[in-house]
Parts: sequence; C-alpha cells; structure tokens
Amino acid sequence: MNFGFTEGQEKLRKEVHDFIVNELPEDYRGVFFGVTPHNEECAAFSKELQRKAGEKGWIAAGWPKEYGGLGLGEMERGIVREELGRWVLNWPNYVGSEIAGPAVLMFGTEEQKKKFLPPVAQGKVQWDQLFTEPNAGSDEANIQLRAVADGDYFVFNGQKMFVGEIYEPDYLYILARTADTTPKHRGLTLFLVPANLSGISSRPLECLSGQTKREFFFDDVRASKECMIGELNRGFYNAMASLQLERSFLGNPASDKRDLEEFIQYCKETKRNGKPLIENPEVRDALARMAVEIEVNRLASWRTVWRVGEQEKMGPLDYDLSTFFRRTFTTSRCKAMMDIMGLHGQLRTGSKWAPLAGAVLRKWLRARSLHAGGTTEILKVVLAERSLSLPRKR
Amino acid sequence: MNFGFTEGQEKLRKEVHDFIVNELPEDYRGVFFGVTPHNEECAAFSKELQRKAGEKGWIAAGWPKEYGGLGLGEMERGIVREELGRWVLNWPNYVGSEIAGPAVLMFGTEEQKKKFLPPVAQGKVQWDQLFTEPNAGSDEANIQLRAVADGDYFVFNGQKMFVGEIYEPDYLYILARTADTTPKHRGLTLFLVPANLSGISSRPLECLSGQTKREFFFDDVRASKECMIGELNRGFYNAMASLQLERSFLGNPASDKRDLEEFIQYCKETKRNGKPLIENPEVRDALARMAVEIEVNRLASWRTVWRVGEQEKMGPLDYDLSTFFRRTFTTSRCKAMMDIMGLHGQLRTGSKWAPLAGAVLRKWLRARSLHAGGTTEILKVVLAERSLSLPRKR
Amino acid sequence: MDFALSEEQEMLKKMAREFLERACTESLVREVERGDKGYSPELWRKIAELGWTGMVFPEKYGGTESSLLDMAVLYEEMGRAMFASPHLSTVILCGLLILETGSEQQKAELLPKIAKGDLVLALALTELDPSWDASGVTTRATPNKGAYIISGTKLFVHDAHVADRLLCVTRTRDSAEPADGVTLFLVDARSPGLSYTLLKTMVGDNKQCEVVFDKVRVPAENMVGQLHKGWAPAASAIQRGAVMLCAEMAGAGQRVLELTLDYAKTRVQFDQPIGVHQHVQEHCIQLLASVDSSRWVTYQAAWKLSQDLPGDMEVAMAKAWTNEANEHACWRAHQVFGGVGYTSEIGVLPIYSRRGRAAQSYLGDTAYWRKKVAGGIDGWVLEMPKGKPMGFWQ
Amino acid sequence: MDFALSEEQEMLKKMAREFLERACTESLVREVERGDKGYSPELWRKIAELGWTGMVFPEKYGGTESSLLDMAVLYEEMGRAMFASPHLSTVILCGLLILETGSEQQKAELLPKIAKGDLVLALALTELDPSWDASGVTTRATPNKGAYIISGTKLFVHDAHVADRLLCVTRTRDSAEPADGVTLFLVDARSPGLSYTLLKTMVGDNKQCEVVFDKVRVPAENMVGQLHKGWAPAASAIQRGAVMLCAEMAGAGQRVLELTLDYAKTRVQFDQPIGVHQHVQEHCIQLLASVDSSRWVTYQAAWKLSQDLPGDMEVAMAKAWTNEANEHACWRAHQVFGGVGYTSEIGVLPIYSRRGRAAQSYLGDTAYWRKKVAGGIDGWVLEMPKGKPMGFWQ
Repeated sequence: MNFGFTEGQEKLRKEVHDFIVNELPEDYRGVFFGVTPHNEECAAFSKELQRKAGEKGWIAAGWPKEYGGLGLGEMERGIVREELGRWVLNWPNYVGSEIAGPAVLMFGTEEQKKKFLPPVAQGKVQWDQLFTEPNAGSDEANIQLRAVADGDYFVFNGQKMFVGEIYEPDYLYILARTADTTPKHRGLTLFLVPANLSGISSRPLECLSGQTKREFFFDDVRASKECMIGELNRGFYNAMASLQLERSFLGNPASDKRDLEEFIQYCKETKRNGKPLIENPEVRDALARMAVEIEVNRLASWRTVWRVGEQEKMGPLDYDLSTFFRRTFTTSRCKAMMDIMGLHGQLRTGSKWAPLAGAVLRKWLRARSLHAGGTTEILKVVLAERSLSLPRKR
Repeated sequence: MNFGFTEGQEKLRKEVHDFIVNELPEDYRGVFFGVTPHNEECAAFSKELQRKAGEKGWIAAGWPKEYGGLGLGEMERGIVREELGRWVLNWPNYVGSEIAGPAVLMFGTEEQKKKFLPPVAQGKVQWDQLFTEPNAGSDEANIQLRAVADGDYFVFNGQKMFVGEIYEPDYLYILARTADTTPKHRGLTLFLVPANLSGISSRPLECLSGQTKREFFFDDVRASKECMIGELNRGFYNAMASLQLERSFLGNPASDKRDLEEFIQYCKETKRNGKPLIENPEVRDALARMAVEIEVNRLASWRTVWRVGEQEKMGPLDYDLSTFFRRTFTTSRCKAMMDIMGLHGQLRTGSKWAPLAGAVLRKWLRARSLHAGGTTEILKVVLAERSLSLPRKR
Repeated sequence: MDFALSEEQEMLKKMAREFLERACTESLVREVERGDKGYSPELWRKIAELGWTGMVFPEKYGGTESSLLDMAVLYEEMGRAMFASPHLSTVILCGLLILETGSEQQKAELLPKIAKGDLVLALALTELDPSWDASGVTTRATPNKGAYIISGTKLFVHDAHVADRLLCVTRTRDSAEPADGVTLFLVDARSPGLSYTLLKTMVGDNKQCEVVFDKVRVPAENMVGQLHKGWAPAASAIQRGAVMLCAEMAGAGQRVLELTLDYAKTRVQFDQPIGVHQHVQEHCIQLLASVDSSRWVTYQAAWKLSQDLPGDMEVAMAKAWTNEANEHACWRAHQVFGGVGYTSEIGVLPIYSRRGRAAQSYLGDTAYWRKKVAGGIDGWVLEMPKGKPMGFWQ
Repeated sequence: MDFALSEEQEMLKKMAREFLERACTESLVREVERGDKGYSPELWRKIAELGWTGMVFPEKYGGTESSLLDMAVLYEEMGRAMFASPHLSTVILCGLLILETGSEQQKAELLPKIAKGDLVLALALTELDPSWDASGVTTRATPNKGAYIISGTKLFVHDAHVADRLLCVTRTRDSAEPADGVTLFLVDARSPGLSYTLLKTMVGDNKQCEVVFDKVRVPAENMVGQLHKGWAPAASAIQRGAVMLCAEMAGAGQRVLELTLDYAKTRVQFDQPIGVHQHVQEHCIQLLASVDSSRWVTYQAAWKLSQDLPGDMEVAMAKAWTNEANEHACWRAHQVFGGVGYTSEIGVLPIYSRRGRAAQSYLGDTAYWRKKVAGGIDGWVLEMPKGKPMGFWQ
C-alpha cells in the first residue's frame, strides 16, 4: 500500500497546478464547473484556457500520442483531473475528452480517430452529448430519436433533452434508434455529427440553479454515413463500455475540498451574534464532518482509478463507490453550508451581501438534482446487482 | 381542531396517573416494558400491578362492560395507554388486552368471549402470541405449524419462535396452518389454547439486549375444537383485521418522553470535562432534536387514534405514521444518547457507574431490532401500496 | 383531541383553494417572480375583497375575529398555490402587533386600512448580523425635540419597497438585558433619509430589501407600545409569523407530495411506472411523513396561540421541525422527478424548492428554534413515583 | 497510490485468517465472553508463538520490525475473527510506547518478554470523568524518598485485572497547559494499595476495570520517559491504538457485510430471497459503503504513521469516520437480519454489534476526533490564483 505519489507524478501535479494558478484570474471562483453564471466573457476565457491546456497535452492525457494525447496511465490522468478539480475547473469540452472521445477511441475506425480525436486533445473543439429524451431518462434504452439509413446518409428525426451548457458545439454525440428490437437496447447506434447540419435546432431550458440546459430538435437531418461510431445497433453497449470511467471522477473531491476551503475562510471572516462562525462548536463539528466525508470520497475515487488501472491483473472493476459518496455527501454538505449561512444563504451572485459570491447557493440548487449519468436509484440497482450480486426480482 | 382534552378525559388521566405514581416504587425505572432485567421480584410486582389495574377496569378499557371492560372510546383508551407509557409501563398481558383479546372480541363466539375476555380485563391471566416461525418472519403467511382436525380436537405439530417474555402463560394465541392453499394466506386459522397441554414445550432464547424470547415446540398437542377463534382458514385475515390498532401505540411517545426526561436529568447531573453535559451546545441541540421528534410522534399517534375513532364517519384508516416515526426516531435517539454518554454508555445494569442504571444501553440494544409486528421494510411496502396507492411491480 | 377542521374552516379552505386555483395560476406566479414588486396588486385587491386582509381583526376594525388557527388554514392554501403577497408582513407581523400593542388611535387609523387592502406594512427587524433575538437590534432611535432620529441598516426586510409604512425595531437604550431598550416605531416609507435596495435572492417573489435609515426623523407619537419595551411584542409577532410560515410550508409540501405521487404513478421507464420501485416508494413515504407531521405540529402551535395558551415550546417545535421537513420533502421530490424537476420551465417543483428554503430561514431557522426548545427543556422537572423502594436494580 | 497489500502482507493476512478461523471459533468466542479473563491464555500463547506479540519490535527485542501498516492487516483479521486478547493493551499501547520512550534498560527488560507472550501490560489512562486529553489526568504521583506515591482512580482500564504491570498516566505538576506535568509510570500490578473491580459492560470480552490507586509506591526508576513530559508519548500511543481499533472495526465490518449478503441471498420470504427487494439492497449498499470506506481511511492513517509522516489529521479522520461507519454497518445488518440477528444464540451479529460499540467509544469517540479534525482545519490556508482579475462576478 502507498498513499503517496511518485516523484514523476508529483512533478506532473506541480506543472498542472502552476499552469492553472497562473492562468486563473484573482477574482476567479468556480469557473465553468457547471456553477458559472452565464457570461460570455467567462465562456470565452474558459475556451482559451482549454486551448492552452491542449497545447500541454493535458486535455486527453491518456490517449495515445498519435491522437493528440500523452499516453499517460490512469494514475497520471487522475492527477490532471484532480488538479483541475482543485480549482473547481473542468474543460468545456468534457464530453469530447471524457465521454465521446473514449468511445471513438474504442470503437471508431482509424479514419474517425485521426479526424476527430486530435482537435479534442488540442482543446480546439466543443462537443455536446445528446442521449436523454423526454421518455428516455433513467431508461436510456427507450430512446426514440430515429436515424434511418438512406443511401450514403443517415436521416435523423426526433428530440433530445437536458443537453449540456455549450453554446456553440462543433459536434453532437448522439445515441439514436436504428432498429425496433426487443430488448430495446439492441436497436441503438452511436453517431458523431456536425452541429451545423441543416434541420438541427435547439432552445435553452432554464434550470433551478440558473444553469442552462438545451433541448435539440432534429427535422430530417441528413448526415454522411461516416458519422456512425462503432457497429450498427451496438450503440447502447458501446456507450456503456466507454462511459465506465465517467463514474469515478477525481475532480469532484478535489473541487469539494476547494469549496470547503473557501467556506471555512468565510466562516473565519464572518461574525454571527458578534462571534466568528468558526468559533461556534456546532459549525466546527459540521465543518469537520464535511472534511472527513470529502477525504472518504477522495480515497474511494483514487481506489477506483487505481483499480481501473489494475484491470489487466485483477479483471473488470468490482465496484465504484465514488459516485455514491459524491451524491450522498454533496446533498448533506450543501444543506449544512446553507444552514450555517442562515438568511444570507438565499442571496445570489450579484448581491453585495452574497457569501462567496453566491457559489454555495448555486451548489445547493444544483444538488437538488445530481443526476448526470443516471439517477441515484439506477446507480443503486447497479451496485446491488453487479457489485454485490444480489438477486433480481422474478 | 382541538389539541386539548375534555374535562372527563383529564379526570381519567389523573386517576390513572395517581394510581401508577402511588403504586410504582421510588427506585423504579422502566419496569417490564421489555427493558426490565430478568428478576422474579419484578415480574411478580408487575403481575400484581396488572391485577390492581384490572380492578379499575383499565386493562381493556375499550371492551364492553359485559366482558370486563369499561366501554370507553378510542380517545379514552388512548389516554390510559399514554399514562402507562409515561412510566415506561405496559401490562404483562399486552397480548391479551391488545392483540388476541380484540380478535376474540371481533371473531369469537359468545361463549368464547364470556370465557376468555373477563380474566384478561381483570388482569388475572397471561397470554402469549405464537405467530412467527423460523421460515415465517415478515412473510407471516408462510406458517407451517399444523393444526389438523381429529374428531373433537385439533392436533398441533410444529415450532414457533420469538415469543414474548411471559414466563408462565395461561393461554397461547396461535396462528396455524389448517390447509395447503394458494395463496398461502387462505389456509391459516387462529387458536387460543391452554398453555399447559401435554406436548407443548419451550426453551428460552437470549437476546442482544439481555431480554429473553422463547421458542415453542408442539408435539402432537391435542386441543379441544372450541379453541378455534373465528372461521376456519380465515385466520390470516382476522389476525390482520384485529391487529390494526397495535400499529399505533400511544404508549411509545409517552415512554420516549419519560426516557428523555430521565436522560436530561442525567445530563444536568453529569459533568464531562468539568462541565455539566447540559451546558454543551451539541448536547443541547441533540436533546432539543429528540424532544421535537417525540412530539411529532405523539401527534402522529394521536392522529391515528382519533382517525380510528372516526372510521364510521370517514371510512377505514387512511395511513398511520406513528410506527414509522417510532422506528426512525428510536434508532437515532438511542444512538445520540449513547454518543453523549461516551465510555459510560457501555456499562450495564448492575454497575455502579452505569448511567440511569443501564436503561439507555438496553434501549439502544433493543433498537437494533425494532421488528415487533413486522419489519420496517414490510411497513414501508404497506405505506406505499395501501396508503399512497403506488403501483406494484409486475 | 380533534384533528378535523371546523365546518367554517373547511369552507374557508375550499373557498381559498378554488379562488387561488383560478386566480393564482402558474403563469401568474412566474410573472410575479419576474416582476419588481413581488406580488400582484390586482390579486391583492381581490383577496382584500374576500376579506383575507382583515378577517383576523375585531369587527370594529373591519374584521371578523378569525383566529390564528383559521389563518393557518388560509396560509396552507396560499403555500399550496405559491401565492406571494405582503400579507405576512402587513397583516400577521405588523397588523396583529399593532392590534396587540398599538394605541387606540393607531389601531383605529391603520387596521381598517389594512383590512381594506389599502395599506401595506413591512417589519424592519433584522440587520447586517441578522438575529431573531433582541441582541441583534442595533439600529438606533435617539430622542430629539419631540421626535426620534433613526439611524442604521436593516437587511432582509420583506416588502419594504412596496410598503406604505415600516414598523421599525430600534434600540433606544443599552442595557445588560438586550430585550430592555428596544422600541418600535411606525415610519412613513417615504421619509427623508430612507433608502431601499432590492436584494437579489433565489426567490423572485417575496422580495426582500436592504433598508438604510440615515437620520430618519419619526414623530414621537409614531411609537408603537411603550418606550424600551418593544421586544416582547416583536417576539410575539415573530412567533405568529413563524407559525404562518409553517402553515405555508405544510401546504406547499402537500402539493409537492401530490405532484410527486402523480409523477411516480404515471412516469413510465423500463416499461413500468417508476413508482413500482421501492427506492422511489421510499422517497414518497418520506415525503408523506414530512408533510403530514408538519401539518400537526403547525396546527397545534396555531391552536395554542389561538387559545391564548402558553405555546412557546409548541411554536419552537413547529418551526424547527417544519423547516427540516420542508427541506427534506423538496429534496425527496427532486429525487423522484430527476431532471424534469430540475428544469425551471417544466412544472413548479423548482418554485416550491426555492420558496421553501427562503421560508426555512425566515423568522428563525432550525438552529434558532431548536435552541428555544433546549431552553424549554431546561425547565423540565422529573416526576418520581411514590411507592416503596424495591431494589430491582441491585 | 497503491491500494494493494504487499506480498508479505497478503501472506500475513492469509496466515492470520486461516489460523483464527481454526483457533478462534464461535464457541471459543462465546466461552471467552462468559469467562472472567476476557481472553484465552492458550490462544495468547499460540499467537505469541506465531510472533504476533513481538513482530512490531526491532529484532534485538525479539521482533521483526513489522510496520503499523502490517499490524493493521493483522488487526483487520482479529476484528473479523472476534478475537479478544490483551494485544492492544500490551503490544500497541504500552509496548510501542516503551519502545518509543522507555530507557534502554526498560526496553531490554520488557520488550522481549512481551514478544514471547510472557508479559501482559495495561494502560491506566482514563478516570471517572474520562477524557482522551491531558486535562483528564488527575491521578497524582507525588515524589517521596526516591519513589513516587500514586493516588487516584482509573476507569475503563482494559485488561488491568490480568496485567502484570500497569502503565499509569499520572499528574506530577499542575500547570496552565494540561499536557505539561503528566508523567508515566510502570506499576507492578500486585503493588500494595492497588485494587481492581471488573466493570459490567455490554461486551463479555475486552474486559475493563476500575483501578483504584491508594498511595501506591512506585520506585523512581519505573518512570517511563521524562518527568512532566509524559503526555506526548501517551497521545502517540492513543493515535496508534485508535488506528488499530479502526482496523479491527473494518475487519469486523467486512465479515458483517459477507454474512449479511449471504443472508440476503439465501433467506427466502414471499417465495423469493429477501435480497431482491430494493429496501434490502439499500441496506447492503450502505453496508458496503461503510465497510469499504473504513478500510481506506484506516490504511491511509496506518501508512502515514508507518512512514513517520505527519498523520494527525488522517488518524483523526480515520477514527471519526470508522466509528460512525461501524455503527451504521451493524445497524444496517440488523435491519436485514431482523429477529434472527437479534437473538444472541443464533449467529454472531450481536457479538459484532456490541464489540463495535465498545470500540467506537474506546481511544476517542467520534465527537473527540471530529474536534481534532476541526482543529486541523483551523490551520488550512486558502491558496488564491495569480492571474489578472476579470470581473466575472459583477
């Protein structure tokens, strides 16, 4: 056992850390990790930062060099993600580097890899993920957006919902129905289509936290057959296989820790009933609890990353608790922080009295729905059936 | 709405209260509410107290006068139970007055009522309930103890488990299989048989809390046909119908409150790190939380009692949350009390250093299994399907 | 004990439900959220015509002497309908305070106007270091030639920007006992030296302000109640307001429960309604428990205040419990609704969620009221039985 | 980062597992619980032969210089096997303290005896107002003619009744800083003036005593470490012991998880294994999460101490978390097992339950360690980025 890092790993960590510290503005707080207020300047800044990181090779550090990566191992990729998380940061094109890119890498043709991956790794493009539909939420296989083969083209018709926050995506990563089958999973296919095709339209959906999600509509959209990723009708399985790693996200505990550090600073600086909050025993107990939970999740996340790296030796990942912990802890932590802030907690970004520029409030609002990647209930079914081999209901 | 009591109700409350205060010994603490240490003197005392209460008519206060009751309404019965609970008291023959007695009252013949009920109401007998079996826990219909008709007799063979703490019961209230049917519920029948029949044997089962439960064995036990309560093969339904009221038990919040009062006294008298526990802000917060939860449960319990009394007007009971609250709150309350006691919490009755003579420890141990009347999981299924009309899995 | 509404209350409830369903539509609620006022003056006019703004006053001031219990019924419906108005500020907080403490002249002048809907009042209580105790009052009122000069900053003042007058809680004397030296003044909202800034909060309605008093001159006859003795009536007002907020949260919770059950029964995923799953059922049961319990603690507190019975403990328990129950209920609902409940444009759950959080922190958060409960507990006395000692515990 | 045990550790684990499964049977565990000693001297002899009592010492004292991390592996297995012995008292608490702080003569005399299993030691630390901080030490040691006279009462002293010597934590000087003036003495267990009373606790093994020092005379050369400077080594001993308790709880939890999963898969009710129900699955998932997380926080703390890295925060987090996780895990298991898990005679869950609770309160309960975490947080410094301000938040 070893809970430290190698010299090389520490060096990589410092490089990433120094890069970010020097690039991030002084008045920065939680830029674009889904908690950024809508702000064009901010969006432009984050794209520029992504491009600079792309030059360093850190966007898709695990990919082979020929596709723009650095060929780094799981642990090193984990370190890059952790350092990003330390600043509550994420690349705008998270879909490209963490979700769709890996699918292309695993199931794409050589042409597709050469075409699609390097721009992602260089931080030059933005991709969006279009999976969820009004009737396909936790039941992803229920997808109804159709892709029908027509000569050298596929023709897309249908609707997608709850698409991420990218304003001007270059490509759309789509799971679409290509056959009516039982079970439903067997008739889905993955596509990566240019976002500017005629017939594609979208509109914003305002969310509880002030975030914007988008709805996309496909009206006889024709895309060249080369846009299909992997085998026809294997899309559901391929998506699952390439998604596995999203579940363990080292950025989360690191960004949770940053949030906590900022909140502790707030508690040191803020007096209630004439006394700094940090001196209130109940506040101290709550902060300590948060610190412990974040550490627990950090270890669970690293354990998963390590275990994924050991797959060759030990077989497929046995269980991953990091997502479970993240969801459990985030809810209680955000509530506890809101409780500590009292009346001030309801103030949002832009109010001069808003604690931490409203960041905690946004987190709390976001915590009302921690559903990216499937509901917590689905997560529990997976843990029960796959990790614990508990029986299924007859 | 009215959250007070009528003058008559207050008078009844005072009568019961005064009776108990004067009968209970000064050094009493939580006698025989399942938390009494095994002690013959204590058992004899509780039987004697039951007999005296029987003289007052309070054991089965709701039953018609002809069967030994006072014919009191739901609210008045609630008051009697609440006053008992205030002293963490219960009648030893709880099975007779609250579980089996009501079944006899609802489904017994006139002869059975005249024979069985008055001794219960007078506090002169002890009954035991024998439902659970090794393979019939939450799945009560899975009962395998057989009763086979043979002339004027039923012949019983099989085993029962987790039977209450009565040392020398007079009668046994049994749910037994009388037919092999699908569904299984349709082949069960209720019986009330003398405990001294030949072929009945039992042995004690020691429990986590130091309580003793018993295991009963039936080996060709012959009991007269008159021991059958209600219709043949309707036992499951009749048991359910007569059990309904056990679920709402006003004694619980009252005894929880008494426990809390004793614990608060302990916190006032006990210094930790040189300061009374009651001055510790975290202890204060925990105590306040307990007080609120107990009040919430008290109201939920009274709401159920009131709603049961209104059944003629409003139809069958819509939902009952008192059991749900009891189980939820008891677990967290016992843990919180144990936490506050620290190292002293592990000391049990008989140690001179044991806080409150070890009563909290016993409660905490008991809280490991709050299953009387079905698991919490079954309770939730009932709430979901019956009270909320949520659909069943296909 | 009677858990049913009276016939008159049932009528009021029915009338309010029907009126608000018709008049306070989802689109109106959204419009009010976007607007500056925080309420709809047209609707305010209409509820004044219905008598809601005056019913709690005596007949001679234009009311019908409705009780606080009746008002709780009304507030439940207002919470259910997401109805936003300065009713709490004007009628419950200021109006009843004036009725209780004001001079005959003040009552005769102001109450009929309130009853008619012609006067909006706001309670200026909390400050930069907000507190619901007298110690938080630092805004100074200094006597000056038959008048008082008020200086200080009030924060989180509901409805100040649309009020005709402010009821300002000031400090007129320093003393060891913070409650001594607090004085109440009615301040004309257009007085020179008064300035308002709308706070940016997470709720669009229930607008709150920062109000700066810069040497605002108030005639001495505008004092409400006695010099230095203003805290007791202010504390009573906080109690009444807190109970109304509880009723509002309970009503909102009831609607959230209904919406959630409906969604659980009709949302189909994996070819079945999601409500068949025990994970989802658990959320629904917890929702039921939270909402139902909130109603009874709230009604009990309202009943105590209505009956002029000592209700400090009941009010404290009601707000402490209902705050937490509301947070829990909304969170459970979000778990069932998933992404759909997170989208501000689809359905109303996000509105309930945000309003609920604001109500939780207003007029005393959970920690505040739990401290009051702990204070009540300090006075508990342990009654002991009187019988002869028996030595059970040796 | 490496979450795998080394080859040697895997061997140790395997050996310990096999040995304890064979030697520490359920019936032996029950026998030890019923006995007076709290352990089996035969088994103690055997583990000494296996080297477990000395392996953590340097070779010259009869050991093999195993690390604390190795010991954590061993303690996991001992926890799993419900193995009770004075190992923690003798080797971890006292032995390592002597190794760290004792004179060469003390080490040479005592450590080889410990290693051979010929010497049992007990740490006499906590008192009537028990505390894990120096402020709790009030037992006096007064110099007297080349010796010290010790007077005071120690409570919750593990294994004192079977120890050959006690390592007694005394106060030799009063000072503003409680840690200043604490001195350690080795006291012969048969010294005149020493008396022992076994405490009645909920655990039958891990016996604890009240130890009264009534003017016990101890030669000055029995002082361990420096006069007045005994607290630092005592605090280190508490840390090491706490981590071992964590490992014991984690190992016990692992076994509880296995038993529970097995029961959930094989216990049939309603014609299906109970593990098909999501309510039961939820319990199992929570159990997995509790147990798995406990392991990693524990191993990280053990690793830090093994590497001589600063580990105050990691130890505090490990014990704070593992305490709660253990309580939670046992409670979840009880929910799955229902009545069966509550019966002391059937299965071992009740033993794990009781032992777990005792371990939680020993060597620092959750509140204690969480306070340490809060103390660590006070020192956190918020790093800020260095780029130019951009005004995102205006």
